[in-house]
Amino acid sequence: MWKRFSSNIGAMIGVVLLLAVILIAIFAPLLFSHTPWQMVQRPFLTPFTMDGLPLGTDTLGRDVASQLAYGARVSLLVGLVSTLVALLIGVPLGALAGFYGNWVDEGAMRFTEFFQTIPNFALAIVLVAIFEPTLISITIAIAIVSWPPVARLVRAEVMSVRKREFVDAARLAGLSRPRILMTQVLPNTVSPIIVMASLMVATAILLESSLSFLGLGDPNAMSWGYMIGAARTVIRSAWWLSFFPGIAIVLTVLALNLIGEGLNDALNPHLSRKGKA
Amino acid sequence: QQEGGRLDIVVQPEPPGLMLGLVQNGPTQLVAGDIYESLLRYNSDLEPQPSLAESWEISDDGLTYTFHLHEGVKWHDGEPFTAADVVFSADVFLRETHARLRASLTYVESITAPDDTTVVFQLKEPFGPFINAFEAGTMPIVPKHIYEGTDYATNEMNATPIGTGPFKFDEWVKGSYIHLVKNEDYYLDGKPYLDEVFYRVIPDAAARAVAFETGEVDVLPGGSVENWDVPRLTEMDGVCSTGAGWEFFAPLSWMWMNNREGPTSDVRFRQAVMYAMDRNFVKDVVWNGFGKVATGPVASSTNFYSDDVTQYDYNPEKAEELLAEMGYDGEAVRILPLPYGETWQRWAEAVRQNLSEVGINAEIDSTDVAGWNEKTSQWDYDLAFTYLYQYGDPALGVSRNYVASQISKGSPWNNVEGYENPELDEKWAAAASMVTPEERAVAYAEIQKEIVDDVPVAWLQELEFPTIYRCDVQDLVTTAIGINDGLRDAWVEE
Amino acid sequence: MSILTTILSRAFKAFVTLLAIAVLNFCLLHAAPGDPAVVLAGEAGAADEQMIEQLRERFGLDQPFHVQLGKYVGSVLTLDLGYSFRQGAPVAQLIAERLPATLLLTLTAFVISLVLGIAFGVAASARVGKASDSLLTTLALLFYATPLYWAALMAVLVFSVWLGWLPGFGYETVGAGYTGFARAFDIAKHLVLPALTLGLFFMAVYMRMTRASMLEVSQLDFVKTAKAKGLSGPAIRRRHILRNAILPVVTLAGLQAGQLVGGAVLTETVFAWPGIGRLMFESLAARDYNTILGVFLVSAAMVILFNIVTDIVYRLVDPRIGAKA
Amino acid sequence: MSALSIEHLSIGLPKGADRAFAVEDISFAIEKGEILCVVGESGSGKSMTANALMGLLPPGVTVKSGRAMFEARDILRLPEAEKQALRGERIAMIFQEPMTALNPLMRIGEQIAEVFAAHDRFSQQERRDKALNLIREVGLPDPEKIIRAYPFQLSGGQRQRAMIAMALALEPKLLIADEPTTALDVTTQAQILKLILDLRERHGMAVMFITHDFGVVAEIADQVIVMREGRVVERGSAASVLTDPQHDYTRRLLDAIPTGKLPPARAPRDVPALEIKGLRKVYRTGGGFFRPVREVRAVDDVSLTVGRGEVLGLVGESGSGKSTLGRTAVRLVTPDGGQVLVGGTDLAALSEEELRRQRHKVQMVFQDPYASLNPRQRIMGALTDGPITKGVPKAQAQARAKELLEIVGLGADAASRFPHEFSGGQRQRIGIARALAMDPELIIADEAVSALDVSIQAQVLDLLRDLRERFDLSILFITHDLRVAAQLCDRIAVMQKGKLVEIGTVHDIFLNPQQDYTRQLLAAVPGADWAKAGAA
Ligand SMILES: Nc1ncnc2c1ncn2[C@@H]1O[C@H](COP(=O)(O)OP(=O)(O)OP(=O)(O)O)[C@@H](O)[C@H]1O
Ligand SMILES: Nc1ncnc2c1ncn2[C@@H]1O[C@H](COP(=O)(O)OP(=O)(O)OP(=O)(O)O)[C@@H](O)[C@H]1O
Ligand SMILES: [Mg+2]
Ligand SMILES: [Mg+2]
Ligand code: NI
Repeated sequence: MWKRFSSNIGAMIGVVLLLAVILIAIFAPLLFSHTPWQMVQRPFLTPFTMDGLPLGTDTLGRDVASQLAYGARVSLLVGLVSTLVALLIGVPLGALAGFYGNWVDEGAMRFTEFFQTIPNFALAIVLVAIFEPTLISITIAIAIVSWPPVARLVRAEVMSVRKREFVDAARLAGLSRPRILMTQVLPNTVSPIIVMASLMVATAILLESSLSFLGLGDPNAMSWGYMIGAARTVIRSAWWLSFFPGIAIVLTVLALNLIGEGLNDALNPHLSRKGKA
Repeated sequence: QQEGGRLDIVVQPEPPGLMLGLVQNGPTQLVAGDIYESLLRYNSDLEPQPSLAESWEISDDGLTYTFHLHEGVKWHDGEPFTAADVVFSADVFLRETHARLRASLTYVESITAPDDTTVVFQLKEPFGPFINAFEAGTMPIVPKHIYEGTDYATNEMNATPIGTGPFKFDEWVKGSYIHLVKNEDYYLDGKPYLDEVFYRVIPDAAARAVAFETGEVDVLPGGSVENWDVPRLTEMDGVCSTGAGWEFFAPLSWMWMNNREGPTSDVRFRQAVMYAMDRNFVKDVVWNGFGKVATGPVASSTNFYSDDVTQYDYNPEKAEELLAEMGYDGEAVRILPLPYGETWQRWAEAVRQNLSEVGINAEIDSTDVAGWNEKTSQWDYDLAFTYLYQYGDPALGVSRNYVASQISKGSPWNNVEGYENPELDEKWAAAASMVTPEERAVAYAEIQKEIVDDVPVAWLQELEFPTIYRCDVQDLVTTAIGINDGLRDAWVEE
Repeated sequence: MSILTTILSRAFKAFVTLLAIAVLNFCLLHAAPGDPAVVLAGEAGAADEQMIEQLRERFGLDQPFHVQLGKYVGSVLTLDLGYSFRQGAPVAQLIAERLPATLLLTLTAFVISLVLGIAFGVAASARVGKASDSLLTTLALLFYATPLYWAALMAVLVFSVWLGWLPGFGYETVGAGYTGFARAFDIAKHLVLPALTLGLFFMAVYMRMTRASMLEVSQLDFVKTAKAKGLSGPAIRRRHILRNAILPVVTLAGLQAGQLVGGAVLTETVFAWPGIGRLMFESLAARDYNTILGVFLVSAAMVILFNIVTDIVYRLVDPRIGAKA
Repeated sequence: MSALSIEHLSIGLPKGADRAFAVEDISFAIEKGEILCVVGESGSGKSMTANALMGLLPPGVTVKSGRAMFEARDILRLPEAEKQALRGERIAMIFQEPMTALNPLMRIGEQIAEVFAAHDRFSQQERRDKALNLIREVGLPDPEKIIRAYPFQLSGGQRQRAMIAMALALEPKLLIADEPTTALDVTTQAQILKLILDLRERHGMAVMFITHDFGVVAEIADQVIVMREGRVVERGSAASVLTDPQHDYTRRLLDAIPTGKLPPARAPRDVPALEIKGLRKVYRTGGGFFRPVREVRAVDDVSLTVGRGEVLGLVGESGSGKSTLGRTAVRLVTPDGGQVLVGGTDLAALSEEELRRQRHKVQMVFQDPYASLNPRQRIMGALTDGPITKGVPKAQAQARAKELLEIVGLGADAASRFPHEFSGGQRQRIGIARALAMDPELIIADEAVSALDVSIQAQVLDLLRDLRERFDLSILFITHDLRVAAQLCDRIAVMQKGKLVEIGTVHDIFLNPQQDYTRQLLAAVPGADWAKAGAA
């Protein structure tokens, strides 16, 4: 599987890009002697004009490069954690609905549908506004609006796996239903979930940046969305302030998408997967 | 001078309503200032000028104010305007709806209309600043024939406001624009000059700048673009700007510091905050050089300002000393920024950085407008940004923030920091009811000297909001209230 | 079951869902810190307790929570969205004023994204493995990865400020007094940038999906049958592959179309588009509960409506549904 | 001149395939009006040869050398446009899978008329009329209705006829049929074969007929070629190949065919292992928004008994309810009425928990060896999960699993491998081992051999016979292949449309069938006469 994955050029570009972003995020404190909030030079310093400040300074004279590196931390963290939380909500719910069917399914799906019916960006805005923007509330809000598709996907997968004969075989072997779900059914649904998760991280990063752009970011955490939001009013006089974080988002999301597609191909040699729920 | 023409002016945010008697926030007044009028206007030295009142007298004891109204004034629906409308507005309508005016009206004994063109305000005791209360935002005159006996808040006519002003309401396309047209029956001959005015709703600051650049709008009232954009716009050909028109309001910004609890209850901590902040940096960088670093509670452009006070220059060492002296233990303090856009956000970030550099553990609490109102009025903050209008007189716009009688939960427009100083309270009260300006000046100078040492709040900056407009627009700002006072005199050069 | 009873039963379910949404939203909003009375008072520049009490009473906020909730649900049941005290107008009217602009924007974006997405998806799948396929898919991926608001800012900068080709914000030229065709043209010009920025993102989604679906369907046995008949490549793609491949795209599109209504907040903000997304955002800041609730309910209704429409479309396209399993 | 002659054809496979060439240096010819049957084991390159002729090789697979002369042209090397013109008009093909070979969203009539459109023939109206005629010609009922029907509204046999109608539309000179009947039940299969023979008579086309079923060959072939691993190992007239095979492989294939020779009857045992009384099961499907509820009486009042140590065969056409009956016996399906007694206990009376504990008594070998093994679980897990749940200590369960793997002929080291590392036949044996691991009293074997190659089929049957002797097992053996049933079973039950129509000893059923339906089934077995002759 790794072989198939690594032979996919796009996916490898994605991996390299993502690794770069992750490394920068991890080593940000080592790479920069100052925090992203420190006012180190005169404001609006153009990129590539001063040593030590390769990407220039922002409206308050803070180092854009350092902001970018610290911003990576927040974006990745929010992306990963919210995806994890969404999986923690969506997978069990979808699995139970798909496996037990009947009223469990009906109930779970009504519940899911209900969340899907509220436009999700609007819901995220309301949630963040209500709980006040902190990294935690933003992450949770993103998770809350992103779990329904997971639940639907897992449900669909579980329903199809549940009908496979090896599940009947396990029942004949006398395994209990929860055990069948855990050991026989769920392991067979992981590949689409992994693929979906990689794409969700990308979407979450975009969502966080959109919230930040609207002023609903955590004011104590530097993020790319914050940078663009803060820079939009000076977009005319200081293009680099919104350009670099914009590119950073594009590349990271691109990387995650490439990886997702690579995984999709690698985990699905027969490309026979249907209906992404 | 020239007849005709059209102006497009940015209004931000979109006003909740245009009935000035019910809502008096900035955007509403900007638009409704063309529709409604009051008895007086004020020039840039804050001297009263005629408006609906042609002339007026104040008795020597300072207790009787008599106004003579213009003849032949008509409401926009054609009904005649009379003294009865004034009495209804001031005594009935606004008493119920207008909290700020209500405070001034406590000094008033009676309001009467001896005839159709005369109104008399009889005061219980002298109140120096009373003459400053006849501005359109403070005392808008509303039509009695429409509102008398109705539920003001839900009166259907609120959607199509009727005033006496130079422009009539025509159309409001929500989210887009408000259209006003010339009042052909205006009582001043030849005025107004403009045919129509469009107030444009553009929610994004960058888009507003673009709108001005591309010629879509002609006037950017103060605060509608971020300060960073101002130099760029004013450098364009044919673009003018002015800082005038804010004398009456003289907005002054500060941070409330919670005097009740936490480190901010210690005066040394509050002084340390003052020393830790590089306020000149903020003025130069965040405000792009606009405005002036504040020295105390009174703005330098208003009448009773005194600079004979302790100066808190940027001095981190001193701040650290003070903190060491009080034994600051690193307890976290929350900064509540004013949710009014990027400038304020950056400002809070700069302050947080300044504070953390002297060892104060500060973090920013983020909220929207509703949350800000809630937190400040519930006293749930450590440091909170705010700015307030001074309304031309310390007794109207300053004292309310420092006297103990104004400590009350539920409103962000009073003594929110919880400062209590009975001695000063008395001095504030005495200064308000002195009759001559000279006496008052002395009293206020003393108050300022004392309060600045106590640092109940961290005074930041006298704000300046330049109005940006195309140079062919003439007489845009003619009073101390600026374009909020209406476009009665404005005209466009061909 | 006949189509009519189907629609009726769907409508009933939808109504129940909407009611549940109304209750949830109501609880959610009231959990938010901030009080509309204080906000309104705050905006007035001065306030005292008397005023705030008055306001609270007027808004009905002085009553216990469950009474407020009960009243709200009651009024929703009678299809009454309530009154916005802040804006001094019935919520239904406020929404009705804004909804057309949002629908215009989102439907245009929707059509653009669907048409372009499917066209490019088909084109890419026909050239699978070739350079032009890689180019198209990479481009789509880029659109997909670009933050919407950033793209919007850049678009305004380039097309409106630098090139001056298109208006950068607003719904129409204010006060130009255009009527009829001239007005339509004027609105169309204003529509281009926001619709494109909103549409391109979704175009990328549809394109990827169409391409994948086309490729998948082209592996199916009946395609081989079609080839064996002697049909040409384009004819096979058009008559056989596309028709089958489009179904999942339709489903997704139905889901998205509804989401667009509430999801255009960013676009509406950047382009000063007077739609309900912005109405919601601004009302949220003012805790204008009734208005937010109204917007939520209306956009949820849109989502449900679009879902029903998709279902019906799906059934029309695919004869298998609607007959036996 | 031959209708088609293939000379030294080699087809290359892409890297990583099981071998370098799908077919290597094969040559053969088909005369006008002749039916050539191509037989051979799975994967021997039959389909690739057919696809190459149509110019429809999958990507990566290419013609390496050789030529295929058709109407004096080498059709392997024509430009794509000319190939396209040939397809459907001069050469037509019928595919194996009738269920999926039609466009699900297009009406049958349209799909047939499309052949004319593809070659620009006739006007709109004429196309429709011709399509109608074709539908009539292939014997589809109610042509006016069928022409407007969608594929899903047709049965498998009907779809296959529609496919044939399409193939015949332009009266091609050559018809290639790639296992056109494998997926169909015996009765339908017989009809289709007859149709092809008829059409050959009437249109005089040459037919290349691919199959792996020697019964079919005996029924229709003029000429036969036998393929193995990409090579032609034997060729000749049908009669000579079937009666006097030259090549070893051909002989092995023929030997492995179940002969229908009846084993000696065993004395019936009267201790019942499984009793089924008045069993009923109705499936209700649909009932969604637009669809009416559809009811299928899958099992309708069936009673039968399987004695201890007995093998009872259950036969019947596809959809007659055999699997449902079997699944009810193990209670994977809950019946709507009637009783199922296993060793005297009524499973229906048990609670879910008790049922779980009683499960091991009856085990099932599933129809589809691919689907019945969890692809992500090692064989050891599959074999020990059940016993461990039952309470057998882990070590003991593992030891037993290894032993069983030896018994079914796989070797103990198979335990550590994953299912996809086995061939179909091997997986089927794993399924049997899994059933045995539970020490059952009764095994339901659902089409346990029908997915297998004849030679592997023979092995599995031997194994079952052996196991039954060793463990005194009772087996309910479900199949649609009467010849297989004859080899293994003591008694045979015949089902039709959910009802039990006949039950009796093998001898009674085969030599003296009482019911019309049973006689029909027997008659429809392809090559029945030939097989009997062979047995004699
Ligand atoms: N698309 C493909 N790519 C690579 N190898 C393939 C492909 N399709 C088939 N093969 C290989 O080509 C060989 C011949 O396959 P073919 O389909 O012709 O067999 P067959 O004789 O038709 O078998 P069956 O009776 O199972 O249909 C096999 O080894 C198979 O693994
Ligand atoms: N889960 C189900 N839901 C609805 N109908 C079903 C279900 N399972 C089987 N059926 C229907 O019940 C009938 C009997 O099916 P069953 O699988 O028992 O047939 P069978 O005799 O085993 O056929 P085959 O030889 O094709 O395996 C068929 O018409 C089938 O379509
Ligand atoms: Mg084949
Ligand atoms: Mg079956
Ligand atoms: Ni595989």
